[in-house]
Amino acid sequence: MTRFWTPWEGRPRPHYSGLSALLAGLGRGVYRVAAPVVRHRWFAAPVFFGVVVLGVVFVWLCGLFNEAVLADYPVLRDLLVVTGLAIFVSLVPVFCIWWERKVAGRMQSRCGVMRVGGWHGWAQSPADGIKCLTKEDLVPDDADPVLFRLAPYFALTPVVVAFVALPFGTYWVFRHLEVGLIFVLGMLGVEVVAVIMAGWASASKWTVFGAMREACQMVSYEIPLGIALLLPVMTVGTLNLAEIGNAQAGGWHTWLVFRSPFLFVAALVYFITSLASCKRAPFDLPEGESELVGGYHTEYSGMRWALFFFAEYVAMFVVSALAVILFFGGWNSVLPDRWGEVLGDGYLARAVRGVVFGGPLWFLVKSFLLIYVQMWLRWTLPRIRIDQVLYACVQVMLPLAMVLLLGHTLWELWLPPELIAARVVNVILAVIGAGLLLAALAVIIRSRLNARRLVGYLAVDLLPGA
Amino acid sequence: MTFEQIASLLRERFAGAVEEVVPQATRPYVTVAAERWPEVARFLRDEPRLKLNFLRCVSSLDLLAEDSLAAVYDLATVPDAEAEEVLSCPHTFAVRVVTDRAAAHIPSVAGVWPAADWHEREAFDLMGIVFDGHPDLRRILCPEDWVGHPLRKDYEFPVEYHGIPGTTEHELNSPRH
Amino acid sequence: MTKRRGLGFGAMLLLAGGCCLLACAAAHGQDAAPAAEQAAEVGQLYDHPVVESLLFYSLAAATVVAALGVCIARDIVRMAIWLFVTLSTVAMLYFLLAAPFLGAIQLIVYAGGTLVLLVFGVMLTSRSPWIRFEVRPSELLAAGAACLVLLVGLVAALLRAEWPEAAAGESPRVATLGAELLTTYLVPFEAISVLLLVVMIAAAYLVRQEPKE
Amino acid sequence: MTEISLQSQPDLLVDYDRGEQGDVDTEELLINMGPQHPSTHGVLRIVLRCDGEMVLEAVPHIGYLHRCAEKIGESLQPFQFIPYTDRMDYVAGMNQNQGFALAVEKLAGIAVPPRAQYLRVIFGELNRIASHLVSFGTYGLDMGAFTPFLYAFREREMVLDLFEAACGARLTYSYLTVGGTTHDLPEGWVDRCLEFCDYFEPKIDEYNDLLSFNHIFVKRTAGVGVVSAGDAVRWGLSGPCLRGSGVRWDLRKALPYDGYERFDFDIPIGRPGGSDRTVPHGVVVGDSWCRYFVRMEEMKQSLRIVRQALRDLPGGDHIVPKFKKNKTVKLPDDEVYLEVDNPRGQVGFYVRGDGSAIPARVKARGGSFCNLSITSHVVRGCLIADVPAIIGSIDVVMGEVDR
Repeated sequence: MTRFWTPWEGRPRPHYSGLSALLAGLGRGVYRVAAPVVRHRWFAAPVFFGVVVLGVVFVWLCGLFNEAVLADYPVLRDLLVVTGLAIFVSLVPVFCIWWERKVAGRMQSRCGVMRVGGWHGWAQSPADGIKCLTKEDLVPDDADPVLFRLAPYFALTPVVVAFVALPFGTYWVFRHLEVGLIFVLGMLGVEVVAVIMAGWASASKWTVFGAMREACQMVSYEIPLGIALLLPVMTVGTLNLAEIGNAQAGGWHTWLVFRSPFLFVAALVYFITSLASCKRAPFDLPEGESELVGGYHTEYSGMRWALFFFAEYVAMFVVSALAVILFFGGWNSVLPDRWGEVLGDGYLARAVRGVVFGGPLWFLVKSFLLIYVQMWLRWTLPRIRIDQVLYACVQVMLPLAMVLLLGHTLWELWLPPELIAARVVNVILAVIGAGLLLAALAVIIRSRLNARRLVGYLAVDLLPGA
Repeated sequence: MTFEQIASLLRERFAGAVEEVVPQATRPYVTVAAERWPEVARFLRDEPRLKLNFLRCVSSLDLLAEDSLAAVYDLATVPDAEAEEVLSCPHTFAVRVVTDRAAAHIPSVAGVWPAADWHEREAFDLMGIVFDGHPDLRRILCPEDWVGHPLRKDYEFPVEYHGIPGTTEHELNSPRH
Repeated sequence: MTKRRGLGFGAMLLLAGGCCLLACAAAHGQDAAPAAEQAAEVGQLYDHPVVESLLFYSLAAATVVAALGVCIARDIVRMAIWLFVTLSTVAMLYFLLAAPFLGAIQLIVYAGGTLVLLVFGVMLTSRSPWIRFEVRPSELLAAGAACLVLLVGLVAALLRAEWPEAAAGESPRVATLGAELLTTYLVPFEAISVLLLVVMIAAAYLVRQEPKE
Repeated sequence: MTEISLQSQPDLLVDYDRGEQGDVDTEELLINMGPQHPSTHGVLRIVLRCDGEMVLEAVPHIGYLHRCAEKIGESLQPFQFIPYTDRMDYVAGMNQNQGFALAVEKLAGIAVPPRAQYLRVIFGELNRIASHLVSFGTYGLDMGAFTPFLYAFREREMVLDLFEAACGARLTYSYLTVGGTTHDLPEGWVDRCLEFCDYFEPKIDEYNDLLSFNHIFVKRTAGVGVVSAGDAVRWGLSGPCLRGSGVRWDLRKALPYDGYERFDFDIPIGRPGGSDRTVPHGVVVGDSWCRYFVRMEEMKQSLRIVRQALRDLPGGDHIVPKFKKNKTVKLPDDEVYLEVDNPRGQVGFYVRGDGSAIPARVKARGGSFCNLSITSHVVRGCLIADVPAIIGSIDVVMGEVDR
């Protein structure tokens, strides 16, 4: 790795005293020891895979520990799970930010992040985090001091708290909330208040526009979102997300998305309105940077802005996790759970079943696949106008959602699952779903195989001595 | 229509207005009296045989020798809906309007060609020709409270503007090339 | 304005703590779902009377303070945020009273929906986007008197009421709630839905503008 | 600064009477889409008086990039003034040089050798492609699509490298000077240029699929900022803005200069929606989409011209031999006004000589200067999100507006 910053020998060394001198010395020491190791070419890859292996082992150990010990120490279990969730929730935005920049690079025929920290710039997000921490976060003079400082926390906290009800596995859930789905929706609604507060408190006209747009958008997408979520709830009959996940344990064809054509379309309606709810892709009007300079977070800088940025990515994960649980079979894998019982209940068997027949790993893979689609949309589609958002959500999505709801209720009443016709439709939809997936895979492989190398350089080679 | 035909048409239509016809110049032009210029302009645009509906440019000119300022209007015919048939050969035409240097007043043609709106504001801003009847005669390029009109030959550079020095002291005492 | 350091961080802790309280209260409220049998014992720590009363009084106090904040705040949006805090603490109280469905609905409908509409309306119609309400002393006096009268009436009613023994039985599951709604209380349910329909149509009619020529 | 003076053009500015509309009398905001704004393509400031999202009145303020190049023109010889013409429209420098060089040659009566004319046509058209690529990329950015910008600049780099190989500069070339071009082509340049043309031809269709026919892009631009043919002519619009309104007027065809009559190419103009396969429904002649799509098709025509010019590029010297050593030229006591079709509009140079080698008056008419004057008329009544759409479609470069 070439050195990009050659230290200037004679530069004035900052003078530290007391504790900060100690810390500075410690920091310099760690840097001197770690720098060559971190920059070594073969450092990042083993670390990356080592972390993944360690993660899997840790998850496995937690499973054992949970059965053996935690059953009778609920408070200890809660504490452990909360710390686990906190770590996971802080890792998701860090990974997603790095991943989005790589995906954007790939789609714009460039490399994306390559330099910071060695292999493919894996340390870019932590570096950005530290930069945001040390950057000065200004408060505009005539901004509302209390609300301006409070807004980022109002944005991040509810989205993090929504993880309480998200089931990562059969018993991988913090609380079996009987009203899990509505609780998560309520939390997503609170985030809107934070955006309005931020826009209003920054005392600049652009941010007020951003806040007004967010309010318009929220009013329009909330109802179709709610109705689209009613369909799976009605099919399974409960609001408890864990039960909805268990109901789809019978393998690929039992996923709710293939249960009836109405649910198939409801998944799409939900996905589009969820884009609007976390202000992504064509619906990113509240922070439309080309018109509103920066939208609601124009006046924010430093860590406050980073909190808004984190909240957006965590909201992306929560929204796609909800879609995965309700429509795409949550933590269940493609293979039905019954085949897993063959392996029995031994520790190793449970581990294998946890990986092959449905566990947290499947839940994460599916969620990140949906996040990839959101990123894909962001880097291809332009932004739509506010009246088009209202038209799309209220005059197109709302009637469509209502028709789906009515259709699905009639479907459930007249075509219960045991009827042949329902089963046939189910299989047809499953085949369509499989076809779509395979087609996508084929396109990816084909483009990988004959990715034409960019046309080599043209004229400059021509100069004498080039 | 060639330049001579248009010039003769103008002369017999506006006897007194056309002061001078200069066909031998690289780009021939006609000089029109300032007070009758909007009338001639409207005729040039509406005459079915001419249909000069496209104002290409308004160039302001400082004729220090004759102690006068001039505005040169370059016109052309562009075949939009009304002027489709005229275009046997796309013709252009130029008119110069001369005015006294001290009290430079030329009636504005922003009503005839809205394109003239910004051009005349620029001529007013840089050369100081006041266009009477212009909807919104303000400076367009220089700041609103700028003193003097830069493009005049006898324009002396300001020493400073709101505390910003006009020239560096190196330039003040070093010989100008 | 004195620079209040660390206010934001303190607010975050308060908010996070509030939400965790909300979640634990939610767990406390509902009984063991059949799927996860070991959830039952989880509740026993929070059933402890001291913890329960501590939760209740803190939430009640928070609601009162927030409600006061709504009246006293001068800036429109601060008033809205105090309203938001009031509504969410009321939602927490519902969770505490073993009514998770009502708590969640309160969060979505009031804290998320109505509040946004209120702030949205304020943003568009206020004379200047940062309007300040000046409370005149005479208004304060009148309001104080009215509150006093109400308080006396309330306290009197509270003292004379006899509280039924806390029903320790099965808290209503959402499914039973749904069934109940469409069987025993069908008539009021349909009446209210018709009323809402009428209101919506009237609102749409009032707001419509003749299409400009 | 004085208070913002809202101009009161009696006939241009219809004031919206708030009362009789009968809606809630909401608060009007006065917003500065100020000199520093991500989508005003340079230092353009537009003061918007808007009610909620709807813009009631827009007043553009220009002059932030004014360097008074015309005053400098009165103290420099023509060949010394060429670098200043580069800085006017810094995205299409070659076309500006060509304009000024032609004006001075017509005034002084200089005949340019045929090879120089061919070189000017080739470099003019290549610069048109580079300039349209910039406008395509930044227009995607204004609409919120980030990706087209990077594709556009990947192709533009190749054009800039061709220029660098020929004249050593990548932005301000001063390559086409009075009497011809400063350098001749390095050997092997012609096949490199042909290779670029073959590579670039399919890319334009790729961009059309990526952005032009993207449903959201069409919804954001079709029917937005409509300029009728009559208005376009009355306000002095030129170039893609004029042709986008359906007026078939291109100086390269109407008043050919530098041998453009030798090449056969056609002039794309704005077509109404649904008229043929390539125009989506909902598109109105003269709207932002038409202006944008005229530029995409002009890139194809420029490729055709470059190929024809490269095919029959004659030998001989690239500049009038006299100018190789001594570049001063005597300007007669006469005046000339000559316009060239720049990617953004017609760039005109009025040069008045007074017998000496230094011109008495040099006036530059920028294409964007007139195109921008129509914004206050067009932007009224649209949404704030449409303002960047309209400015982006007019494709303004402030160097040319302020000079």
